Amino acid sequence: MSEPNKVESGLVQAPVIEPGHTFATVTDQISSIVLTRPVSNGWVFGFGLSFLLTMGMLYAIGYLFIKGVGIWGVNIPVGWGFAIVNFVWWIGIGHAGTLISAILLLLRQSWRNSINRFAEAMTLFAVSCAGLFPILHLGRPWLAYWLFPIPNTMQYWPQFRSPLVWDVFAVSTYATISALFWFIGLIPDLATLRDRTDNRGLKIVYGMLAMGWRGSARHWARYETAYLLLAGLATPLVLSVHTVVSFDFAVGIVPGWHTTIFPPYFVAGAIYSGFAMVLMLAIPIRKFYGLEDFITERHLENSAMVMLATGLIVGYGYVIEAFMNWYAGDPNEGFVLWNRLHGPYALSYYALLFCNLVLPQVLWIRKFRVKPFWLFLISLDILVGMWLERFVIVVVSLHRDFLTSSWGMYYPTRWDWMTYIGTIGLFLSLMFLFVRILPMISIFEMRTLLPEAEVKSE
Amino acid sequence: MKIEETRKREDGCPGKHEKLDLATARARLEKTKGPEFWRSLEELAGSDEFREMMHREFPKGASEWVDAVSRRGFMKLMGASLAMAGMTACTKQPLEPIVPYVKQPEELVPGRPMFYATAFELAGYASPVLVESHMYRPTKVEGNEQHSASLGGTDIYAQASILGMYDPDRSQTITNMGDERTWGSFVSAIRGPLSVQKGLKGAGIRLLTQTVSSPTLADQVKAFLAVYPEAKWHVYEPVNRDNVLEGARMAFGQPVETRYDFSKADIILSLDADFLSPGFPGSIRYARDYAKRRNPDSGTMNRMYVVESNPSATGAKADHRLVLRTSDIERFVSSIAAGSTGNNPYPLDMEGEAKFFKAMATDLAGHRGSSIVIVGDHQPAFVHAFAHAWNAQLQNVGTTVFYTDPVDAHPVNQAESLKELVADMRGGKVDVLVILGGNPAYDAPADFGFADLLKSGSVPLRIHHGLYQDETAELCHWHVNAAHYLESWGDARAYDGTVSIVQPLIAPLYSGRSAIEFVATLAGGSEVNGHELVQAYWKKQHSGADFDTFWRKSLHDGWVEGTGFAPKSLIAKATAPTATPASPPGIEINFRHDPSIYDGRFANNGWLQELPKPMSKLTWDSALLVSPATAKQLNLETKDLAELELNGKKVKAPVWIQAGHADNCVTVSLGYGRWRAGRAGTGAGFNMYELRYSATPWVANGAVISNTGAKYVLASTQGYQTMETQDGGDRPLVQTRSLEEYRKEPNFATEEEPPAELTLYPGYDYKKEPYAWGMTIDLNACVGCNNCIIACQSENNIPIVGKEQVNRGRHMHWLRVDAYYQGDRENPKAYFQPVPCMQCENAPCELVCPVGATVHSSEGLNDMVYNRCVGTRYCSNNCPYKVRRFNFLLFQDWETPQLKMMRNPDVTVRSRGVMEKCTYCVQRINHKRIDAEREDRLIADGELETACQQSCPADAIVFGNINDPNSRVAQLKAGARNYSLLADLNTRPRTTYLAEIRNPNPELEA
Amino acid sequence: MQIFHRSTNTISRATIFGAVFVVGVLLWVAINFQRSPYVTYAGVARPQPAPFSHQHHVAALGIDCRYCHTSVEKSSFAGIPPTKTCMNCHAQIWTGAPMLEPVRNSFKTGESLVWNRVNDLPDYVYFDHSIHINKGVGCNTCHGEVDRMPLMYNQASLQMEWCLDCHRAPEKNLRPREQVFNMRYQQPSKDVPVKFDGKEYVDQLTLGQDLATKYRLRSEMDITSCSTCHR
Amino acid sequence: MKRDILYGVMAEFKTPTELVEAARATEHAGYKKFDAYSPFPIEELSDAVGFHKNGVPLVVLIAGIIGCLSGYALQYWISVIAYPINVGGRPMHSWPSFVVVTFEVTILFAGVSAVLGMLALNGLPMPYHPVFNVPRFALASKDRFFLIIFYSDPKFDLASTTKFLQAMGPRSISEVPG
Repeated sequence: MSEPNKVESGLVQAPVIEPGHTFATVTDQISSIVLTRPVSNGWVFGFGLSFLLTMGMLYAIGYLFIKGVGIWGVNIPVGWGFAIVNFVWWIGIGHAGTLISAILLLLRQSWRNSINRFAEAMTLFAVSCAGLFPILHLGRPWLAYWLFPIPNTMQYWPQFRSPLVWDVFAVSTYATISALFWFIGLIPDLATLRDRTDNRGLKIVYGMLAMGWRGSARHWARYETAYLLLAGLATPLVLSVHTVVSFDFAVGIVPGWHTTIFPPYFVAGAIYSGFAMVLMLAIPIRKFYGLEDFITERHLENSAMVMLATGLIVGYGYVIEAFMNWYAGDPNEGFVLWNRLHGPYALSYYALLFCNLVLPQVLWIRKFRVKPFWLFLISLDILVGMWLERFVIVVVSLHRDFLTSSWGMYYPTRWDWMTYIGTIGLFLSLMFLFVRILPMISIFEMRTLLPEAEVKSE
Repeated sequence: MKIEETRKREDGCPGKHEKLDLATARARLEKTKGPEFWRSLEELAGSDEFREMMHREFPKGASEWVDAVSRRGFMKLMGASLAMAGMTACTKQPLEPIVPYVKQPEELVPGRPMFYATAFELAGYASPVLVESHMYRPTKVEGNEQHSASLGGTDIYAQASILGMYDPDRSQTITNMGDERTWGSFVSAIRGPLSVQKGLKGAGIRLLTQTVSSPTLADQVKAFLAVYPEAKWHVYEPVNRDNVLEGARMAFGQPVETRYDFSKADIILSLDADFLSPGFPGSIRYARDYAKRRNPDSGTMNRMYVVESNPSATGAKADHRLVLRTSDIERFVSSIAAGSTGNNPYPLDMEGEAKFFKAMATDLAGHRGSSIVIVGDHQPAFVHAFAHAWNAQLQNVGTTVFYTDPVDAHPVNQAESLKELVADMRGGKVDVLVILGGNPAYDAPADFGFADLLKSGSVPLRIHHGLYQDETAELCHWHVNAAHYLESWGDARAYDGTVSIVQPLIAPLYSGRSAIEFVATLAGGSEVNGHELVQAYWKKQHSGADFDTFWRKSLHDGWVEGTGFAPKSLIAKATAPTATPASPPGIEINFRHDPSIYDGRFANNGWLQELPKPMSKLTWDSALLVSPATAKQLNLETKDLAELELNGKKVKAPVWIQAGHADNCVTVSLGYGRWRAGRAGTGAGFNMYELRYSATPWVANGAVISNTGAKYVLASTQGYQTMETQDGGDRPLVQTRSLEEYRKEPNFATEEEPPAELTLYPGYDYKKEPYAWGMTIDLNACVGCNNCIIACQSENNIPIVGKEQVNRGRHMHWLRVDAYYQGDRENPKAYFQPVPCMQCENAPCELVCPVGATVHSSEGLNDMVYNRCVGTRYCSNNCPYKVRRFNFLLFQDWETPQLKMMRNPDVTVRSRGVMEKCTYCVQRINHKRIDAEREDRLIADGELETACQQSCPADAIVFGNINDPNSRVAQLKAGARNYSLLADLNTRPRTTYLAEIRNPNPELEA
Repeated sequence: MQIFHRSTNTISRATIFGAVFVVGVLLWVAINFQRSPYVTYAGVARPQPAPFSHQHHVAALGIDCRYCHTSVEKSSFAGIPPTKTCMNCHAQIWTGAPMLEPVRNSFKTGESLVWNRVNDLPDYVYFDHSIHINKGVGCNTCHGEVDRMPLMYNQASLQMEWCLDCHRAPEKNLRPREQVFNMRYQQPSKDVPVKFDGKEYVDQLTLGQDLATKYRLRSEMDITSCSTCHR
Repeated sequence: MKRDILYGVMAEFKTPTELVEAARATEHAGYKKFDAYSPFPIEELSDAVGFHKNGVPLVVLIAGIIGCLSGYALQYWISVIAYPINVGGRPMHSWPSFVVVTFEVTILFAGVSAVLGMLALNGLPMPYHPVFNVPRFALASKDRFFLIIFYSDPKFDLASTTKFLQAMGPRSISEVPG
């Protein structure tokens, strides 16, 4: 295992784990959060609030099913509104989890060990939020299963040239793989919890989930291989998922959609917003659960750097997009840019440029990279910006396309908002539950970071 | 089968309703045979559950049209959960009853429609039509190809009359002071008063009708007047032709009908005459003739000058359009009249008017005998009289202009006529007032205070006969519900005098009485039957043994041979100008009948309410049309709520800035702001009759307009009305050139068509099949009359969605007519472009549908499979033409039985959550193909017509088999003007356009 | 310490395989349920006002289909006989039969008989009898041996896959036009060949193909296009 | 089933280093059937306990290939064979459009097989296992390292094996009942 406490690349960095920890302390401190720590009022309040929002969402969905998508702001020409914007936004957020757990694993970035667990959890929850929207936005949601190749008495099948079908496969695969990845990562820790708790009931539950894991050397060997392979598979997968999502637009002929830059710039954007979300979760969590020892400045700073980097890629995407609008020499393409800059939705475009391009540049300054408070705000700003980016792509492109006669406007209704905010509630509720019932930091991987984990060969 | 016929739906899943719905309604209908067949419906109509059913879930306002959703939506949801259980779209179907006749009529072949000729009458003028009938339910109005006044064309009013008949808000009973009564009780009730009048020779009886052209009805009235010699017959229509009449009197000293032949006209001068738009007598035929002569390839393309104040469809087609206030038009004409006589008291402003006049006059002079000067009904008598003289001087009379007897059977000055009546009512001379159709309480001139007179009770017995329990019915003691023309026997004259027999396609749904029956009853006939009355009259006209053949032929053809008026040779007297030399200051108000709902009589017709007005594309509303300059000067913005004041009367109206409108004047449309119209009409728009005085029926000066500061929602179906984008871009959506340019460079339009080999994939070979369907739309011919929209709506069971939904951009028209303005906003060029589905061969919509709900048929149709659609709306996003329509909510009315009877059984009724679009009337294709195949032949060219094509008065739409090089459509596509919309996208549309060619006068091109 | 008993090892593995198995079974059930007579009514006689026996009228009395289903050759709808048609005979015979009471009653009162539709397609499917008849598709190809049905039921599932089965290979079912109404028609075979314009056929496929060309059948692409049945 | 007799003898160590050395020694001593338990993966340990052939990669490879083929086959069959239909003028077999789904299915198969394969090869789930009979073994998931020599080893002899383990100075030694 790499030497985490070494001084890397000349400049002094905080360690990934504060000194003075042993196998025992690490194990106890993390598992105690789940096993012994009493439920705090803060938790109850936070969970209650987000649960309330979730209920709001369910209400909105119920009304949607009874009345139809007409309760939303969508129309002709703007056939896609909040639903798709939110879908892309959530999927994007999900990406950071996989990136941290898979890609950083392959890159042997051991600092990931303390954040990958809840990052992966975040991925799962984000994906489930995202997964709702494509179904809800259907005119006849109860027929969503027609998008899967299920044998049927009509002998009729999905149409595989449609990016939406690609989406179905990409997203469901992504969800499955992430879930598995997350689960096998949990097995050894479940075993730990099984052995730590004194509550018989819990012992059985954790015991079942641990599947009788006993840490045999052979098991560990296969385990590591499988874990590594999974990471190797998840890496192209995660890249493909947002690429496919970008195809939803890039394959269309709508000016503002039909762009080759989309795949890379969507993926970068996804990681961008994903890390923002990671930080927005990590910062409060490490504070409330006193995990500063495990989630150190080092993690904050590294995440900030990733955001800075991806942010610049996204910026490049904007530039190229604008350039192509001009360079294409096509009046419709050209008008897209004009419309973004001067059209009725110009404000959203300027706002997104500020949120995604201008403000995050402060991350060049170290202070903003390590000070949780600032980082939290910047992350928030980025999340808003990335949401706006999708809004601009989906709505602003659609509302004025080829025939001037069919131009229109899009105004979200209260149902749009209820559903969107509702999913945020759902996401948080799941997060709250997660930190209470599962170790939010991978205990066994933390152990490997300890000096005493070294096998000294004489 | 009846079920299939009446309840086609895309989705078998949601619960079928237990309560009395059309299934059972029909069941009860089919019980009885031929003649009695309809009695059962009357009985049914009487039954409480039927009433309950018809009044169930009627939304209050049109905007809530969709709001009857919840319960059904919920059932659908239930259906959904069931559907999930299974693997297919549909769960177990419930048992479906099937109800045969007891005795089946011979001529009926179940499952095949039948066509009957009849005529739709508006303001006295008949449009001859064929009506399609499924199992004795009229479902679609089509033009009568044989009839010279139609040639297959119809107008929006005729098309929409189907909905008018099935309108559930129609008056369904006879009422006395609001209580339901039987016909018998009515007859006995009026017997008393009438017998009293007998003594007085009927001195106290006044009959108020609308314009009557029906010989039989006129005869009935005469008969009635014979019984009551002292009784008086008054005629009034708010949109009347008094000016035309007076003009004729001025010129010829007698009432004369003027008829034009545009097929022979090279130069047309329209003085405020919107003769291409529905509502203008003969417009259907005129549009056809005009379009024929408009063909740039014919070598004899016509040229049209239009002088008008408010942009009309005719103005849009003009090669040169002079914008003048209505009153200034009179001045302009006066000046022409005086022109010859030395010093002209009516100076023309040299810039526009004089230049225009000079060019136009020389042009006219150069085409003696092949030109037309036509004047609009709004112009004062003098202008008409002068036009007569001018036409005579141009030797047009007898070649392009003809004078005949008036179509109006009782040609009187209607304003005067009503004035007399009002005077008599005031004077208490009227004991019995019979209002036969019409709605004077709503639309009589404001200064007559007609409604108040009715209220005042100065008339002891007031009887109203009409289709609706409207504003007038409310103020009458008796209301007798009239039968719709599709329910009754009658006759009417077309603009050329030809009589059509009106025959019923269905027995009166609510046992209404036709006007003829009603008058006959008044005249003392007992239990009279329209059929006999009409026949009796025509027996008089055509005595002889062969009457039956004559009668059958008349019914079959749709007109009575030899009833057309022969042209008269008349000499127009010269007349002196009457106008004031200087154009009056102050702001003028133009009163015009509404392009969609006419004078208000169609206010409750949802199709017409939701039909975009030709120029502004507004729906469900009347707007105050203002020119950009005047708007600035009055600081008005579009959608401001303005207040008009005229002679102290104030009315509110929303502003719509109309490019090309004359300055210092505004245009308002009549017919809105009704308070007893029905679910669709009540409360829509603002009532402009309140400002309309008998002295100034069409144009009133001295209006004061102020901005209330409030805003008002106006629902327009068109996003943006020019082809220039704000970034300076110019999109050549409507390809257009002048005739000279076209001659120089004929292929200008087709340049940007990309070569076929440009595509990465090998194209699909459509030559394999015998047919490949295609369509051309001739932009030169299209006069923007909107007829195709309604025809499509009627043929394809297209729902209406209400103002609020239109405003959200959710209107459902499969076919829309875009109107584009180009150039100077003060007097822009305007173009119409009908846009149905382009049926692209490389359809972008198909590619992105995840469930394959929209895919290509082997004959190149872009099939839309409703029952497969899950509603991602991706196809619509990816459709560059935005012709796809989505059922965002449950727009279809599943409940109202009448509306179910109206539907076309051959077209699936779409439900919530599915996409829909133009199908090229695939149901018609399939029928014709099957018929042809049964006879072992191919479909002949022209045998198969889409709904829009069939009734297009201008013959602008041509549909057919492009695999057959000799087909008309193939020929047109081979022509130079043919081009595809957005060709550069390489969507390879099957629907292509013929570029618009203008024929401007070189002298004025500068 | 030991939490679980020895047996749990076996149990846990059993459950894993059990789960897979159960899911499989459920899918199988779902798929077959959709095709079961419970859903399709195939082979299930509907309740009818009078127990009309096609067997008796067609096989025993030899009445032609078209006597009652008059419009089958010229219309999409085959037509269902008005009460009058029944009474043509039953005014003379079985005049007293109690089972005919509803019929007589309907004729007396003018109240229609309300039958239950047997071959019932969803409302978004447009089927045309006339064209099938004209292309040589026999009645019993779809409706089954009606002449052996004492009570009427639909033989076919009437599901899309069933329609497609024939639309994709019509030759499997075509027969000479004059045989369309022959309830006892047998597809050609060695011992029972079928004559069609002069030629003798001993197997269906050759016959079918010849008929397809003779009757100008539309291409498979053509008749499997969506708008052939859905509008 | 040797339910009544021993399962093996287990020694507890405090550090990974001790465990690895112990394991190496054990193998050196000629023991075949023994195993080591640690609270986290120790690279050196696996070959110290003589574990060399790891089946997981092969499983994943095979599953991946199957996924790839079946993914493409599915699409080809549906769009070319099962219901060929003209979509937007594209050919029935528009292979570029089929790439994405093929890729996703490949990943899905491979990923799932990686997890299931790992569990299967490890013989999991196995909630009951003799080693759990040793109370201190609970620490194996915390901070202690265990070495066990199985009764089934031919060289196994309670007395000598115990002595052998003793020699390596473990925290404790316990007999694991079967």
